[in-house]
Amino acid sequence: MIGNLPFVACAVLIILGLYTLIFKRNLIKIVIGLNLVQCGVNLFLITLGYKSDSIAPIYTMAGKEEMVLPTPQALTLTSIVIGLATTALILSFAILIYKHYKTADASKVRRLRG
Amino acid sequence: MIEEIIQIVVLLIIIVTAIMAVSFKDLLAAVISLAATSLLLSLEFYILQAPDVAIAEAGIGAALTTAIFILAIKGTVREEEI
Amino acid sequence: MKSALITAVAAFVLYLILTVGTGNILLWSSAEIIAGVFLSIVAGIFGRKLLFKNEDYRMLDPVRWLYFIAYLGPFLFAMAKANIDVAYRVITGRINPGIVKISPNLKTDFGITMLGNSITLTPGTLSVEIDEKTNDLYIHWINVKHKEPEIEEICNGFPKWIRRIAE
Amino acid sequence: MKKYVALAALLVVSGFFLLSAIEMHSFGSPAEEDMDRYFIENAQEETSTNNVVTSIVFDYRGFDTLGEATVLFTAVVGVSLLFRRLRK
Amino acid sequence: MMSKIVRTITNILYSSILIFGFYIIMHGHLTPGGGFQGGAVVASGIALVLIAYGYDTAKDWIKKSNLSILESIGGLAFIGVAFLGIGTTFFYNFLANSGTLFGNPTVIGINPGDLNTAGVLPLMSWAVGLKVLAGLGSIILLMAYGIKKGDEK
Amino acid sequence: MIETFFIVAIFLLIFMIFGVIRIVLGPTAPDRVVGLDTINTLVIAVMIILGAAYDEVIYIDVAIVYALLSFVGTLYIAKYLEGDLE
Amino acid sequence: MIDTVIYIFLAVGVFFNGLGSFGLIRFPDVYTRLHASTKCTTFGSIFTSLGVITYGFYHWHVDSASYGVLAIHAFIALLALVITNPTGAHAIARAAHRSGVYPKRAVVDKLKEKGDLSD
Repeated sequence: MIGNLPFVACAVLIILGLYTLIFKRNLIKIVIGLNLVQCGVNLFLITLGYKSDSIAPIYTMAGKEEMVLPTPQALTLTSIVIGLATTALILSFAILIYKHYKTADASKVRRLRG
Repeated sequence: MIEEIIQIVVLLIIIVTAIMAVSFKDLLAAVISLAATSLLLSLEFYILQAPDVAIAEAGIGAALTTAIFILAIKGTVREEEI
Repeated sequence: MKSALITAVAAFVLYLILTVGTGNILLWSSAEIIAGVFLSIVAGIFGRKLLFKNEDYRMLDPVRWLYFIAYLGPFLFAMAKANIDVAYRVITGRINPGIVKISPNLKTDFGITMLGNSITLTPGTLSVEIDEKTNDLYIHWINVKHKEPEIEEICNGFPKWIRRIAE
Repeated sequence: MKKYVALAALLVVSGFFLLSAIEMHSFGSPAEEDMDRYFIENAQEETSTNNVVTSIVFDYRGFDTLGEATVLFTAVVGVSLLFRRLRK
Repeated sequence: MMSKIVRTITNILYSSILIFGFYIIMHGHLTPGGGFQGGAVVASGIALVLIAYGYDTAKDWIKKSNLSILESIGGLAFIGVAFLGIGTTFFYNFLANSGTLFGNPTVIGINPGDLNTAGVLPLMSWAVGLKVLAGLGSIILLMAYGIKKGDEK
Repeated sequence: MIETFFIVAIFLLIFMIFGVIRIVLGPTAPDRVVGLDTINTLVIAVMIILGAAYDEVIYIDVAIVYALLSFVGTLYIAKYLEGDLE
Repeated sequence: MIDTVIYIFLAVGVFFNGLGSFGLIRFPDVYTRLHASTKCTTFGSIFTSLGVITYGFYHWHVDSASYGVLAIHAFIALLALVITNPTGAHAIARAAHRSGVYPKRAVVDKLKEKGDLSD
């Protein structure tokens, strides 16, 4: 019934992020697009390792059952923290650019440079 | 079967809020939509049997990402000038 | 020093509740208890300036906690009444809103916080603004009967309870 | 003109994304890797850890975490240097 | 500075958030959690204090210099523990199942209560937890500082 | 019993759609924040329910983290709306 | 017997949650929407969580000890929810009034008459 809907959702999130990155010119909006791409990638990694009718990769009960694949989860864990750190760095650049040029529009900033 | 219905609803809400985050001209509204997206993304991780990632996304997506974006909007402008 | 110690004890109680059912010393294992003592001392040192900011230790009296538990009864009853009231208003759409002012004459921060949150959760009222100096509350009332209301009309007798608990 | 080229490129890329999402292996039955099976079967005995994800993050693939720590440190230093100009 | 109700609730919640974050770091090898998650939770607590009291008051309670020292300690401890296992390989878990410190085998179950397990994993978890909480907390304090300085000009 | 928990979760998710509608429609920014706050509460309720449905104790920790931290974001947005964020 | 109690708790919780979400659509302005959403969803979440807590304690008695941990952790989550939710509502209402959104169809507005309150 569900088919490949989760993969399609990841693709839609990444496409929305790419659209924002290409066509929007506000700096904060560009960072929002970057964040959406990151959300899509995280969801894709988790979805890739999901196995139906299985439990989380934590040994709690005595009997061993099927577990979902643990490696994508470990990669996603580092990816989330890195994403927050880079987002903060880019937003700091945006604040400084606004203070310097008095505009948050990327194309205007490019024009003012020369 | 029932779990699949839950996943379908959650994924549809995620896509709707992501579209809203892209299309709002008011950046504050876009950030609110982004917060809702990451909120429901955490629920989706929870359903996909990844509680570790769900805790990380809950702590970072719910509180810190919203906080950093709000601080950045305060440092720049609220309206998207197009 | 005293505030750090009390904060550490509160944190230790929370830690014990979180790790219940792990071993044999009552309900906890020895490793959990040792780790809990260390961690709650650290939490007490870092959180000491916040929990007892005004050096006000009157909430340590156990009688006040008994009153607090007894207060939950009328509070839950008022909360159920509130929800039926809101149900009526959601279905009929009959509202008559306004923002009114009351002066509950509570002195402590904890008391006014408890009153504000209780008011938010009970019938037809929502605390909007608080006057920092005189502790007056400005309340959004969904069904205004008088423009200068009595305290009893809004608070269901909560201030009496809270005066016993927090003052 | 430039805009239309960008739009066409976006459409092509999104078409690829959607096609590969549909043609992916079906949801809920991943291709089993030897590495994952090894982690699930041996992590509990080798590192005496109940949580397999933690054992991968801090033990089997510790270099990833080292890189992550480096990136975090760089980001903090970057933010700190950017705002130090304002102190004056 | 927000209203008195928000400030009082912050006072109550801050120590709870601290001890809960420490609980998550401590039990990272038994239940869901670990260094990243607990560090993020404690950093959110710092963000809560910052928003409730404003930058001027919060910077007296949470010193940025202390946070940078914590971050350095975390990073050095992480690399140091990794170097200790270099007799076999970098990042070798030399304490697991050795019978000494952190050397007991883990019992399968929900939080079995024996914390003296899992080898170097708890040490690394604490190192990464300190690093993440100090890093994210100082990022948010620095951004608040940048906004404030920008308004004065 | 387990089936009942799943059905309750589906109901709560459907109510979440109302919150999303409020985020989409809301004429002013405070309306949108109200929608976000409602979604927060419902997500916590769904997490507790699903934790019981999967019979996994460890999952409830996620709900505790969310309940403690979800209002930090709300507070930031509220303080921005007040206009004196420093 | 105990199943009936849990069903009743869950049904009451779902009813009030639905009512709160429906009021979010139906009411005209921010403050009345806050009334609906805060009161009803908090009350409904209390009841759904009470269902889970009852389930946990009952199975603690019958089956195994891990269900008791489930009940206790659910109780802590519920406590945090009850503490934080009205505070968030208060912050939103205050921010809305300060940002110039006044209640619609109001008979009286003492706060607007008083003017700006300085901290």
